[in-house]
Amino acid sequence: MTLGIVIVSHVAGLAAGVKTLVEQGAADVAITTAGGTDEGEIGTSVAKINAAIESNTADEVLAFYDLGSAKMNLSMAIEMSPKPVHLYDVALVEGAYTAGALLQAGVDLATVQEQLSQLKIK
Amino acid sequence: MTLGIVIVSHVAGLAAGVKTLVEQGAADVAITTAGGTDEGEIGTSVAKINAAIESNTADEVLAFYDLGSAKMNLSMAIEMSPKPVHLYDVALVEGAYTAGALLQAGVDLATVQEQLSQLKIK
Amino acid sequence: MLTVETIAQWMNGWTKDIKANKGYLNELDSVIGDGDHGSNLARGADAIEAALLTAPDDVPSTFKAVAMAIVSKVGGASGALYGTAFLEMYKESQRTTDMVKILDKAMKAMEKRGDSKPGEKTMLDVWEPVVKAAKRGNVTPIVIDDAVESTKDMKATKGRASYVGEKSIGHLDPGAVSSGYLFHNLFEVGLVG
Amino acid sequence: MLTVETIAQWMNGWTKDIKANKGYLNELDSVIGDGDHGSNLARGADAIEAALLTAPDDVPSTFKAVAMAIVSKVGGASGALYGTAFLEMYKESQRTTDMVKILDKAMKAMEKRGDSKPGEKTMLDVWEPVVKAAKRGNVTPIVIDDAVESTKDMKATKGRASYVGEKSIGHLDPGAVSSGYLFHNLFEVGLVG
Ligand SMILES: Nc1ncnc2c1ncn2[C@@H]1O[C@H](COP(=O)(O)OP(=O)(O)O)[C@@H](O)[C@H]1O
Ligand SMILES: Nc1ncnc2c1ncn2[C@@H]1O[C@H](COP(=O)(O)OP(=O)(O)O)[C@@H](O)[C@H]1O
Ligand SMILES: [Mg+2]
Ligand SMILES: [Mg+2]
Ligand SMILES: [Mg+2]
Ligand SMILES: [Mg+2]
Repeated sequence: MTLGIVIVSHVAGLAAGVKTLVEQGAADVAITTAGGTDEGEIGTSVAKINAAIESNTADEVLAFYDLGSAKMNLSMAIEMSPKPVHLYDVALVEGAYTAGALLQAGVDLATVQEQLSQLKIK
Repeated sequence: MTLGIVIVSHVAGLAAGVKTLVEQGAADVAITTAGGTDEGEIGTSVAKINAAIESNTADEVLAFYDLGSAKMNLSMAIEMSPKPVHLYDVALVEGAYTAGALLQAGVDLATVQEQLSQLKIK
Repeated sequence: MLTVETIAQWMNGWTKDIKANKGYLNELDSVIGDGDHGSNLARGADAIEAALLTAPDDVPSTFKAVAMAIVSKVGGASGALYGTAFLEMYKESQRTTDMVKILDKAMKAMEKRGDSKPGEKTMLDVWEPVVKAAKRGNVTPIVIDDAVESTKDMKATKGRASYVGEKSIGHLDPGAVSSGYLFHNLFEVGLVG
Repeated sequence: MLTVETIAQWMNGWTKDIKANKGYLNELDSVIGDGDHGSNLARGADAIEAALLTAPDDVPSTFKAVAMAIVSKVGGASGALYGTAFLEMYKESQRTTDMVKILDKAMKAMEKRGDSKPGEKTMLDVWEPVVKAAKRGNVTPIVIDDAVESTKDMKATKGRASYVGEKSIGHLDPGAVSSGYLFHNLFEVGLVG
């Protein structure tokens, strides 16, 4: 079973930027993003989130988001997705970086979650 | 005395994306960014951070960063800056958004800091 | 009676109100949020109108068409919440034609989606008293307006307005206002009373 | 003796080692960090060499030129830390020519900059024992190598490696290795012993 990361943000550039940052410490972890609305405006899109989950090559994904409205669209996408998605109410950038570094180092999901629990702020 | 926001990230797009997100809830707050190295690579630049602090039209700024190495370059820039800079070890995106929304609503620095203290994760 | 036609009438009234008040909703949202509630819903309103141009087959498909239009076009918290509400109406309307039961289920789904309950200065502060009144059969325009107005003195603890805390007091919640439009139109087509 | 020339010699030895081991430093960093320590320092090495092409006026200006080259070109944690160290050397060398005192001040400035102390699997785990040995006058290549090697079994609690926690154990710290090069060259030009 492989674990990947999905980044959801209201802003496409923010989501892409987090991916770039996390990749530095997680070269072999599959990371996909969903940023902005379908029209490229600020907001989130269930369709884009679905695509980020499905196109992620990992078997299961850890999902991170910026603000509460992104979480709601993420939770809608999760209900529609056949792939297991773990959703974390943690700091977006720091949480995703932590998860990426730990997955790259080969630790298991339980250990990742334990570390993430210290970044819970939402 | 006006208060502004400075965003420092290893990735230029991430810094710009945070600014875009925060601006949504803080249309009248001065926000400047420093992302990437002088060569446009991943990393941070004291010169860019200095420029972000100086070019910010506010009298004092609240600074947010992504990872520890950005904090070190930020602290070097702060030592060189004549402008007062408040540095927060909080979640980057969520901290900057919180500060922006509160400054937009006209609250004072002490109240902003009290809210930010709940987002301390570094 | 709950039919494809009455739902379409309801929706047409709502989308007209949203579009007519797009600037006002944005303004309300710009005070305690990010200023896009009107624009978000106006995109959704266009999509709803387009989706209902050709009449759906039955009541559940009508709700589903509305839900899909909202989910794919609105983009903000309100898109997820109204989208969830209409998706739940789609599901529940396969079991019953009792609008009050359908509304009650929709509201519960919204509360779950938003991890929220009445009193947090959101659209739920309109849904809760109106659905309660609908159960007793005494929905009136005044009941709806009072519910919208009640959000003014509340302190937001959910959504973007929660970031400004105390400063949210004294301003109407934009989502409460748009839900007010929703229920005024529902009342006018006679689906609650 | 601490002169513009001996510093230049010291720096030339260091920048050569950095550039010769750029790939190795990146490799070490890719295991517990983000894989750029060699590339970061190689950029700094080029800048240091360029800055020292024309000899600075005096010892403090030499340290300052090195500091500025590092600060403006390295970009990572190591840039801030080595930059801070050489800035402190610039300041302290205006007061004394005692290299041991200068190193001690530089180390303290680095600890402050990194909010870090020895034992956290960083370059400070090389600085601390080497500066201590320098105070006693018994720096040897073995003292330096042992210090570098000591980081292998440590668990990182500062810097990027701290993100992988336990998994950092068993690997050398890249910054410790590059600081090892720094001190080997300092020893070779005879500025510590
Ligand atoms: N967690 C929540 N629970 C219930 N309602 C919410 C929640 N978050 C936001 N809302 C409602 O959504 C409205 C804002 O919608 P909108 O501006 O379109 O989305 P966004 O906040 O993402 O910009 C608020 O006025 C409030 O009524
Ligand atoms: N807080 C700190 N205190 C002391 N040394 C640190 C700290 N953070 C990082 N380092 C040192 O910096 C080295 C990494 O440098 P480098 O890879 O160039 O920067 P970055 O981590 O920003 O990519 C680490 O191996 C460690 O020796
Ligand atoms: Mg809004
Ligand atoms: Mg919005
Ligand atoms: Mg590195
Ligand atoms: Mg780096």
